[in-house]
Amino acid sequence: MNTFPIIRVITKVLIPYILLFAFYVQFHGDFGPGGGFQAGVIFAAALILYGLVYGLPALQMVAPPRVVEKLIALGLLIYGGTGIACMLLGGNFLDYNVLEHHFLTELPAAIDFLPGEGPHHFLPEGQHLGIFLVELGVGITVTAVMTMIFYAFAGREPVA
Amino acid sequence: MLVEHALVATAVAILTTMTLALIRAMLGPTIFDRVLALNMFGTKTVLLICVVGFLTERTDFLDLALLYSLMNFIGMVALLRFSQFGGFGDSKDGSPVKPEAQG
Amino acid sequence: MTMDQFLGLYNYWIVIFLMMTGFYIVIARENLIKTIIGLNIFQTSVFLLYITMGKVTEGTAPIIRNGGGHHEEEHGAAEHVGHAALGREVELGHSVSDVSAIQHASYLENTNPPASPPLDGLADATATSGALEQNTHIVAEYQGVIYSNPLPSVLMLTAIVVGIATTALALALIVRIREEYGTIEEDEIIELDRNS
Amino acid sequence: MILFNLVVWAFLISGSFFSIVGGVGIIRLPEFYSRLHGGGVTDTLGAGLIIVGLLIHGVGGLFFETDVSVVGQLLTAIKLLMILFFLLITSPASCHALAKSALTQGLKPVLEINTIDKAQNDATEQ
Amino acid sequence: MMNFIVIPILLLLALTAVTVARIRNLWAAVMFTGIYSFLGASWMLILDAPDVAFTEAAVGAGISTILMLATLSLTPRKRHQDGHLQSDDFDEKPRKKSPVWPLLVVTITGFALIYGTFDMPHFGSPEAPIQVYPDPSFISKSQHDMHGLPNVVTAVLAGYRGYDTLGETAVIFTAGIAVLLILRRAPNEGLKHADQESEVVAAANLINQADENSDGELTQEADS
Repeated sequence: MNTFPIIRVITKVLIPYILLFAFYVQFHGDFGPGGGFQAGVIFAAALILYGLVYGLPALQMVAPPRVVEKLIALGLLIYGGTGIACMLLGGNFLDYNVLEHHFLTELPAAIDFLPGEGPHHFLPEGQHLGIFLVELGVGITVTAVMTMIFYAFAGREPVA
Repeated sequence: MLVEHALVATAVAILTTMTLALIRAMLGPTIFDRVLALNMFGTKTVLLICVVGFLTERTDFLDLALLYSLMNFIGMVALLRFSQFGGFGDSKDGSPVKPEAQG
Repeated sequence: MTMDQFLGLYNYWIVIFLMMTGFYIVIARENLIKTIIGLNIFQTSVFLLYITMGKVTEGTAPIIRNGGGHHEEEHGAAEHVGHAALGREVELGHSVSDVSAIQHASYLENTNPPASPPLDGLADATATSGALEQNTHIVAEYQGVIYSNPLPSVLMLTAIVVGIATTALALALIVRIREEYGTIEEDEIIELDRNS
Repeated sequence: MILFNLVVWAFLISGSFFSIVGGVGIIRLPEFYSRLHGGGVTDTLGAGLIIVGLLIHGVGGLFFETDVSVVGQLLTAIKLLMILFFLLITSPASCHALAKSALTQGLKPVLEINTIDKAQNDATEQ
Repeated sequence: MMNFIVIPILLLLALTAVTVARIRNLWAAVMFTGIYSFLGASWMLILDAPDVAFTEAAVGAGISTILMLATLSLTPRKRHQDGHLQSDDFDEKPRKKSPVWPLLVVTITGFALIYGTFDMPHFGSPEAPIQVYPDPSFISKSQHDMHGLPNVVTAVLAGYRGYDTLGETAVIFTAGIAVLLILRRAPNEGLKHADQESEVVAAANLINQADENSDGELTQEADS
C-alpha cells in the first residue's frame, strides 16, 4: 500500500487507539461487555491492520514470529497456572477464593485515599483476581493464535 | 413528541439506507461499487447500534459501535489490499517499505 | 394462527431459513471456499437460535445495571455481602481478624452443593434483594430489574472463537489442496483422484 | 425541555434525511465516481448529524432528569465523540482510497452526460 | 416499537443469506458474509447478548473476512503472467448439476424444523424451560459468589465454567498449532529437506513407488 499515503497516515493515527481500546475491553470486561476473547481478537486486528498497510516484514519486526509463537503457549500456561496456584494455596483447581489477599493486592498507605477503615485492596476479592488472570491468559492466547494464523496465510507464496 | 419516537424514526431511516446500500452491493457492477456499498453499510450499522443503545437505555453498549467502526475500516483496508495487489506480494510497487520511510 | 402466535415464532422461522440457506450452500455448491462460507452461515444461525432462546420479554442484557456511578455502587454491594459473611463468621464463633479462617469459611460457603431445590435459591434471592416475592412467574431478576439469560451468551461466545479457529484450519487445508491439486472444485479433485 | 427535544428531533430527522438521500444517490447515480458522492454524504453529514443529535439527547439527560449519573452520561458523551472521530476520519479516507484504487486499476470516470448510458451498458456487460 | 427495527433486520439477514447463496463471485460472497456478520451481531445486541455481538463483530466481520480474502488470493482459478489478479478470477466454476435435489432436501428439512417450532415456547417467554431450569435466581447468586462482578457473562465464563473455558482455550491453541503445521513450510519443502539424508530419500522413493497415485512432480523431486 505504498501508493496510499492517506491510508498509511490514518492507520498510523488509529492503531494506538485500537490497541488502547483492546486493553480497555480486556480489563473492563468484568464491568461491561468484553473479555479476553474479544480483546485478543481486537489486538490481533490492530496488528493485522498494520501488516496490511505496511507490509508483512514491517509487522514481523514489530511482533517477531518467534515471540508470538511462545505467547500462544504462555497464555494457556497463565490460565492453567492460575488453577495450579489455587491448588497450591489449598483450594480446588480454579477455585479463586483462595487467592484472596495473597498477591500484592494491598493498597500502600501513601495513596490510600478511599473512605472507610483500614488498608484497602486493589482487588478486594479473590474471585476478581482469578477472573482477571484467567481472562489475561485467554487474551494472550487468542492474540497470539490469530496473529500466527495471519502470518501463516500471508507468508505463503502463491503457486501457479 | 417524545424523543423515543424520533429515535425509532431515525432507526427506520437508517435501516432504509442499509437496504439501499445492500441493493447496490448486490447489483455491482464493478467490485468498487460493492466495496463502497459495504463501507456505507458498516457506517449505518454503527449508527444503528448507537440509536438502539439510546432506545433501550443501555448506553454502555456504545463500545460496540466503536468496535464496529474499527472493524469496518479494517475490512475495507483488507478488501483494498487484496483487490489492488492480489495478495501480499508487494513486488509490483517496489520492495516493502520500512514504516519509517513514509509518513 | 393468530398474530400473536406468528410474532412469537417468526424469529425461529427466520433462523431456520438462514440455517437452511447455509445448508443449501454446503450441499449444492462444489467450490470448497463457498462450502466454508455456507458452513459459516449455518454456524452463525445456530448462534442466533441459542441467543434467541435466552431473551426474556422486558429483560435487559445480563450486565448488572447500577443507577449511580457504577463503580461505587458495585463496591457498596460487595461490601454489603462481605459484611454479611463477617456476621456469619461471628455467629460461628471464629475470630474476625483471622483472615484465613474467613477464607476457609467463605470457601465452604461457596462450595455448598448446588443440589438444593430451586425454592431454596428463591429464598436466598429474596433475602438479598427482596424483589422476587411479589413475582408470579420465575424470571432471573435482581434488584428489580429483569435480566435475560446469560448462559446462551457464554456458550456461544466460546463457540464463535472456536469456530474461527476451526475455520482457519479448514482454510489452511484448502490452501494446501490448491497447491497439490491445482483446483478447489470438488468434482475436479475427485476426477484427479480417480485418474491418478 | 420541549425546546431541547425539538433540537434533538431536528438533528435526528435531518440526519435521517441526508442518510436516505445518500442511499437513494448510491442507487440512482449512473456510475461509480458519482456514486462515491452518495456514499460520502451518508458517511459524514448523515452520520455526523445523527450522532450530534444523540449527543445532545444524552447531555440533556443531565439537566432534565433527576436520577442520572453524571459519570455515566459523560462516559456516553465521550464514547459518542470517539465514534464521531473515527467515522469522520475513516470514511473519507476509505472513499479516497477506493477512488484512487479504481482509477489506478483503469476504471475511467465518465465525463460526458451523453456517454453515461453507454458506459453503464459496458459495465453491466462486464 | 422494537418490532419496527427487528423485522427489517431479519428481512435483511434473509436477503443477505440468499445473496450469498446465489452469487457466483467468491470475492463478493466473502464481502456479503461480512455484511451478514454485521447484521447478525446487531440482532444479537437487540437480543440482549452484547458480549456475543462484540465477539461476532470482531471475529465474523474482521478476522474471518481477512482470512478468507487471504485464502482467496492464494487460490485463484487461474493466474495471469505477471501475477496480476482480477476479480473474475475468483468466480466459481459454472456448475452442471441441477439444484433440484439439494433444494428438495433443504425444503423438507426446513419444514420439519418449522414443524418442530410449534412446540417451542414463544419468543421471550419467561416460562420457557431455559429460563426456569438450572436456577432462575443464579444472577443474584452470582452477585453474591463473585462479590458483585457486574458482568454475569464474564462471571459464568471465567468463574463457574472455568474448566470449560480452559478447554476452549486449549482448542484454540490446538487449532493455531495445526494451522502452523499445515502452512509453515513452503510447498514440497519437506522433500527437499529429505534430499540431504539418503535414507529418507530411499524411504520416500519406496513410498512413492508403492503409492501409485502420487503425481509425477513428487516422484521427480524425490528421485533427483
